[in-house]
Amino acid sequence: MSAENLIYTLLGLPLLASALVLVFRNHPNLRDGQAVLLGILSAGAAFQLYLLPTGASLTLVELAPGLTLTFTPEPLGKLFALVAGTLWPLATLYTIGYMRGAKEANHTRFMFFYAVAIHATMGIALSGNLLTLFVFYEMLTFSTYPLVTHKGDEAALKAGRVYLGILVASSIVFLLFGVIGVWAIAGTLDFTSGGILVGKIDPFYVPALLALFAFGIGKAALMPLHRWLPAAMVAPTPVSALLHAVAVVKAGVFTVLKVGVYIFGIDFLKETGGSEWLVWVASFSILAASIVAMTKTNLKARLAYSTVSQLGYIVMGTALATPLAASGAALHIAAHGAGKITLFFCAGAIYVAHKRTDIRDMNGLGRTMPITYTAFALAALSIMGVPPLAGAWSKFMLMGGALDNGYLVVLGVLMVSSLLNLVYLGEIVVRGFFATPKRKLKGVQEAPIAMLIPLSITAFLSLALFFAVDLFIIDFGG
Amino acid sequence: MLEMLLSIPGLLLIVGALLVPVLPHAPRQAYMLALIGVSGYLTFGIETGVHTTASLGGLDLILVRAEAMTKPFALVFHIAAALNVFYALHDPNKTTSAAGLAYAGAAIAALFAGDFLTLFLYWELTAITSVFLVLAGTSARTMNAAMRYLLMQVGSGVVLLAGAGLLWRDGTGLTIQAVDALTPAGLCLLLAFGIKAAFPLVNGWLQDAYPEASVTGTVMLSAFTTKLAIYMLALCFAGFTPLIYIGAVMAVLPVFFAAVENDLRRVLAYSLNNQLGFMVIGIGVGTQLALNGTVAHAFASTIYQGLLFMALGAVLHRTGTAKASQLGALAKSMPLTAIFCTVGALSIISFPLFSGFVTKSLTLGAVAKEGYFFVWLAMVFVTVGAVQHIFVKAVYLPFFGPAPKRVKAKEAPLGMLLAMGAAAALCLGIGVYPEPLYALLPYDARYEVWKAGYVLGELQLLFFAGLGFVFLSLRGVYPTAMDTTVLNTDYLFRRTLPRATMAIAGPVLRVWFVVLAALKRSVLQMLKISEQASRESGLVSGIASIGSAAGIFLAMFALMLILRQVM
Amino acid sequence: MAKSKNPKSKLTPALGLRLLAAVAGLLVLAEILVHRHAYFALEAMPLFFAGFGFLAFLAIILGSRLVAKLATRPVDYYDTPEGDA
Amino acid sequence: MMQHLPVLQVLLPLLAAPFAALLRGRDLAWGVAFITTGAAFLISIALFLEQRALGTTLVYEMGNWAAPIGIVYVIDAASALVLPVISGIGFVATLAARQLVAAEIDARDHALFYAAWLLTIAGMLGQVTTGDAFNIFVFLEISSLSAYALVAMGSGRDRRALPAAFNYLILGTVGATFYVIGLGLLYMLTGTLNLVDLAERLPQVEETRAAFTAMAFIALGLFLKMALFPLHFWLVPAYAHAPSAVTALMASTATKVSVYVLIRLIFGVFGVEFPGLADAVGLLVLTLGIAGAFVGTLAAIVETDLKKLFAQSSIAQLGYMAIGIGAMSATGLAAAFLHLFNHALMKGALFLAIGMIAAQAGRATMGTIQGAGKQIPITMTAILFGGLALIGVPLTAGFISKLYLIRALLEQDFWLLAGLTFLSSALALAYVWKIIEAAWLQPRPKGAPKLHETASQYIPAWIMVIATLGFGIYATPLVQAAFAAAHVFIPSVAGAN
Repeated sequence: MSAENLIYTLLGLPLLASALVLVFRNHPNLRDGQAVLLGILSAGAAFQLYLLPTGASLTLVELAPGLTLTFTPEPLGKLFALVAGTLWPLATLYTIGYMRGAKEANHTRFMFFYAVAIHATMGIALSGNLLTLFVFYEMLTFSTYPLVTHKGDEAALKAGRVYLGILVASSIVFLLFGVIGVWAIAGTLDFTSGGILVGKIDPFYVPALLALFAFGIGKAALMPLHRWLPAAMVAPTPVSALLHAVAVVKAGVFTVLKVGVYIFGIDFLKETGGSEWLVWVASFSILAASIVAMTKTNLKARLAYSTVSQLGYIVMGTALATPLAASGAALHIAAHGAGKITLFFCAGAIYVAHKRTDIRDMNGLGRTMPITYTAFALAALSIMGVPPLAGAWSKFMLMGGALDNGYLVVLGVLMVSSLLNLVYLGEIVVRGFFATPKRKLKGVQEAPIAMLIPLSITAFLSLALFFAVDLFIIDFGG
Repeated sequence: MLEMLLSIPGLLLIVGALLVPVLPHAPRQAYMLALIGVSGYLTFGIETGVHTTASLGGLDLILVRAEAMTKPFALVFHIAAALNVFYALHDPNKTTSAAGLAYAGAAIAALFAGDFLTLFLYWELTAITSVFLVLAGTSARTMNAAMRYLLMQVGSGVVLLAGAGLLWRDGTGLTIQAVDALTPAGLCLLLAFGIKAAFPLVNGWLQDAYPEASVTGTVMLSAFTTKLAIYMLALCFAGFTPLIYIGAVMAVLPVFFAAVENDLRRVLAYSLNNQLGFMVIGIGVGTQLALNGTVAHAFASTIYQGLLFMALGAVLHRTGTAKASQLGALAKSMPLTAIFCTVGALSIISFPLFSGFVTKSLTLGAVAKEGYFFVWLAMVFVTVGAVQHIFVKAVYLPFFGPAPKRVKAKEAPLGMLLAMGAAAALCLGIGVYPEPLYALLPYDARYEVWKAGYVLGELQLLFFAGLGFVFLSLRGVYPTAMDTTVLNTDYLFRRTLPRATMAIAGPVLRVWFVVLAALKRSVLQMLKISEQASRESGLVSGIASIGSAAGIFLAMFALMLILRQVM
Repeated sequence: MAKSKNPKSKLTPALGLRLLAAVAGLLVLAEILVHRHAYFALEAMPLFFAGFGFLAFLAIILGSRLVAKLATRPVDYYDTPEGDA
Repeated sequence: MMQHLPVLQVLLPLLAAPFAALLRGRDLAWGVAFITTGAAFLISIALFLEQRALGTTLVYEMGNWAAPIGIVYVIDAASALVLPVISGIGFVATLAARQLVAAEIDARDHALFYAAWLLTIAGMLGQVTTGDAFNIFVFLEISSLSAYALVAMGSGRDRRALPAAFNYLILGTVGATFYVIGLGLLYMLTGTLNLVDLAERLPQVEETRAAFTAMAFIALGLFLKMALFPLHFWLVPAYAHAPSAVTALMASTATKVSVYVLIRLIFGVFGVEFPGLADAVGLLVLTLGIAGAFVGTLAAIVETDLKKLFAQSSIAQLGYMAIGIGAMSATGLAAAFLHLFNHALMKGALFLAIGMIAAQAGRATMGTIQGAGKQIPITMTAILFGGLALIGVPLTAGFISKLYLIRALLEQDFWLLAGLTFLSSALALAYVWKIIEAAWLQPRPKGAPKLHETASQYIPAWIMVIATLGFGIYATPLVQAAFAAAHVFIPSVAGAN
């Protein structure tokens, strides 16, 4: 297929899936089966697109002179599309297992918005300019809201308020201004290698403009705009898994990275020092979120704060403004995606199989759920950056980027962060395998097979990605 | 794939360990021994030089490279691994077996790593596999101790990675070679190795975690991690003088701590620490003789230290305790164990004809030759210390001393006896006929230990130290061990660090909440003002009177005129 | 370090004690026959090792009392509410 | 026929008004209004297309008397852009008026209502087309007087409509008086009232204090008519208490026409180079514009009556147009024109939708719409889209105008001002969010009247919504037209689009 057709395919498959969900709403097996099937197709399409050379572009409409809705897959976007496209079918399969296992209601509505959210994510990944990205960014926010508030009770609605409030407000107040500002200054919004602001803006304003993006992209959960992420954990676990570990937050940091690389330009940021402040903010976010994570005993809350911390890495990769750090950040989108989705899958599996959410109640569960816990351990190691797991490479590259720029403190931050990860993720594994349970557990009691398969695959991906890393390193020049 | 498996030393054990949990007990032990045998055979044939390289992530990695020093370490690691299998014959714990095997494999692979990134991989792998051994312990504190252990081990790896990164930035490349310690990269690497070698201030994990592990776990732990660190220090920092003093401190200090400690496995952990100090001194001296001494000492101490851990482990296994205060007169019920243990003790106090004597003397001689008097004196002092806390406290009293209460015990299981017997034989063998070991050493430098004067001095030292014990015990002032918590450097992150974190985080959080509250207040205030102002009678939106409208008109008219004039 | 009232010779049986003393005596005598090569002046002193071994042992016990005073805490020290790391 | 279109544009509704007044059946009067506004809309479209096609100014000389002696109707790029707004809104509002008026106004008054309605529209169209400054005044008075009457007609349902209308009348008259005083001064100085002629003769007297005073009077009068803060106080009560149909019509058009007239006189007659203009008017308008944007938005945030809420929001939106004018550049003017156009669309949509709720429930407050999202989803969705457009979310028309407004400010390096402008517009999120939350996230209170919607009720609002979205998604021709309009007053610089 040509690149153009692949773009249509990737954007269209989730929409088709969402439509079919409605069509087959009275046939649960058909409804769910088609989503998995289309998901697998999308994974294939994403992979094919990833391997195609860059250069294709697809313009839907011109809003105003020079302002279009355009899709232009470039390496970074293709990588993100690949991540989202690959994890979608797995997450869908998992969702089926979870929703049936946990006996959640409103399955059709859930599946519908799930697919729409993937569509929005694909739109973000493939967007060719900031405007397109913004449109799909907002679409993602709104399409995930019904998922976050799926339970519909008081707590869910309250969390939904925080979710929508922070994401919408930050994007409207800061991000949109940034978008318009860039357009007014540069006359274009197209993602261009080397950036579009060089020579068009007084360097004095660069930090402020960057701030509009860093804090405008609430999905990147840079502290102190992170509150929506833990709040969104009221959602059923499949939502947390795909959306809040992968699609939504990754869309956020992806946007930050893309803006840094293709709007500001790495060299321009480095020259002007416009991103220096962001290095410190990201450092703070990385460490503070980890420390908060240690104080959480609810598994999903802990994972959520861990995500906040990990997102800091990717923002850091942007802020360091070196090609190596940017490559590391891009890789981390994939590496952390595979790792974190596994962790959330496991959290859901634990919930479905044993109805436990508090880490202190999970003593000895590892012996009962060996597959789940092994996957969890692998993913946790990947997040920590231990070889031979995917997270190691991205962390290496970020460290290299920090060294390139002489940010020794950042090196320290990354190191300490690894140790903090170890403390709060390691505890779960150790409790699972070695602590004595309060009540005796009998034999092996794993979650349904539909949940075990995806989490095993994603855990394996964490491992495989380490060895296949050369395929996923994006060269940002320099 | 298979070729790769066989060409990278240790990988066979790591990958092979994956099968261990699924095998039934007896075949499992045989399988593990076979793997170790094959691995040892393959490894021993590796000549000095670079053998296997790979490229990944844009980096050129050296997967297999042997140095002159590699072979003795690889050999003793294999020996230790094999002994561990025997020792654990009675123990059906699959996790410990698999983790132990992989741990040994990782340590062996790390010896052959040619660049710091490859090393980092195995470095972390040793950390992660070994923590399973700690976790196999059964006491209530095991889990926390294991977490602290893992934190230090992984922390060491992280610092190693940072050092590697700094080296890479400096353009020196990632190849493992001599490093200038006084650069940021060098300091990082020194710290990374130092943590695993239990340097002073970062030694806490060793005494903290090793005694918490299971009987078999502790034995496995004692062999690899610290020796690997010594090996790396020797490769990168040979001749870095400050190491001499670091080594001296780490040799001397544990002597006093070991004297207070009641848990005998912890006493052994302290003694392990001061043995490592000897090796670090050797590295710091850095002459060929000193390095030979370090390597030889590492070789011998791995075995005798293992033997001691095995023997006291056997005691723990049979009696359920390893507390000095609760043990005595065990020689009657566990005679073989007592004999083997005594051999280990004689080795560690470097009694002539035992392995410690022929290896430690190399380092001692090198130090003396270079004229470091006080360091030399410290080493002699530590030998007396070993007499006190190993020979007297850990071996003599439990096995031959008075029984505080009736201790009933059976002789150790066969597997343990086999392992201990083999280790004891090696101790004695090396002590009597050290030539094969000397032949393995990296350099040709020799030191004649069998000189009558030298042997005499050593014997005087040991016997009069023994008399010291007799003197004190006759006077009734030889201290009785009691259960206490001995503060160690792990205090730093068990107490100091949490306190410091709270001290910082507390005010930060308070400020943050104050800011948040202020923001919230000001927003509410603003809304209140605008609500008042936009009421029908309010300032900005009310139905203004005609008069006020005229006023505004006039004001604006005036304003325009003024602006016209001013601007 | 509570002193027990009656341990006096309990730690060392009489026979072993005598043996030890005998060997020690022999070793002192041997000093006359055997020449000890020394690197340091102090080392060359007669009966240096014997004296050092004895005194060092006493010093270690003395030092350990200091350690006992300064650095020991109740067994459950780390299990008290301030919490573990 | 074609060449008579400019005059037909005005004459048609003007003549239809008395005709409607004479008809007694209420449907008949509505029918006349409907057909007339429909025709006017078609005419304005035709004029727009013709002007865009020719690219020149179409001049219609009344009775073939050439200017400056005769009165001319002028269709240039600017008026061609504004005419369809007025006639289009007029048409859709008329469509909606059938239901709204039936619900809110005594059946006996319907004929008069539609007469005044048509007069208002005619007056506004006249202000836009005429090329004569005094003629503008005449049309201003025609539209204003009929508008006062229309507002007062809300008294049948809401007694407060009367004081609101009275206030509106007094202040509107004061504004008109200022305007006419300024005009008198100009006539004294130049001896002409034809706009083109005035522009030609003014440079000779531009240094005189009288010329500046004339400009100040004219500007002040029009500030009031366009409800620029702090001369906006007549607007909120008038809009809030007027019949819903009137609110929809007026909110979308009345102030816009004054903005247009202000631009035409200030830039078309005095010109950007006029001494003191940039300082006195530019700076003042910028300051007041931004102040108005904040005051209006904040007031809207705390307001609970939906009509008042969006009336307050209108003050903010007029602030943005003022900022566009105050930027004193072609881009600024284009932004003002764009926002004039777009704001008419979105406010039309909002007030038509709210009108439908108010017509049913008597009033439209936050309480009325609480939980209404499930009962009248289509209407509430229209309000949602209108709100999003007010915020300036991409793919709505509001985004396009915001885009060019910010660009106009950044072109002049007004970073802070751009930031403030953006912030105030983003604050619109607060009141839109308030509505979203009330309508969708809260349950319908027990005992609240059941709201319902039918196609005929929501179609007018949705016509505007679709236009809002349409001009948000495909705005290129509109942007070009807006720049053409701006270039009527400030000639194009090379490279600008």
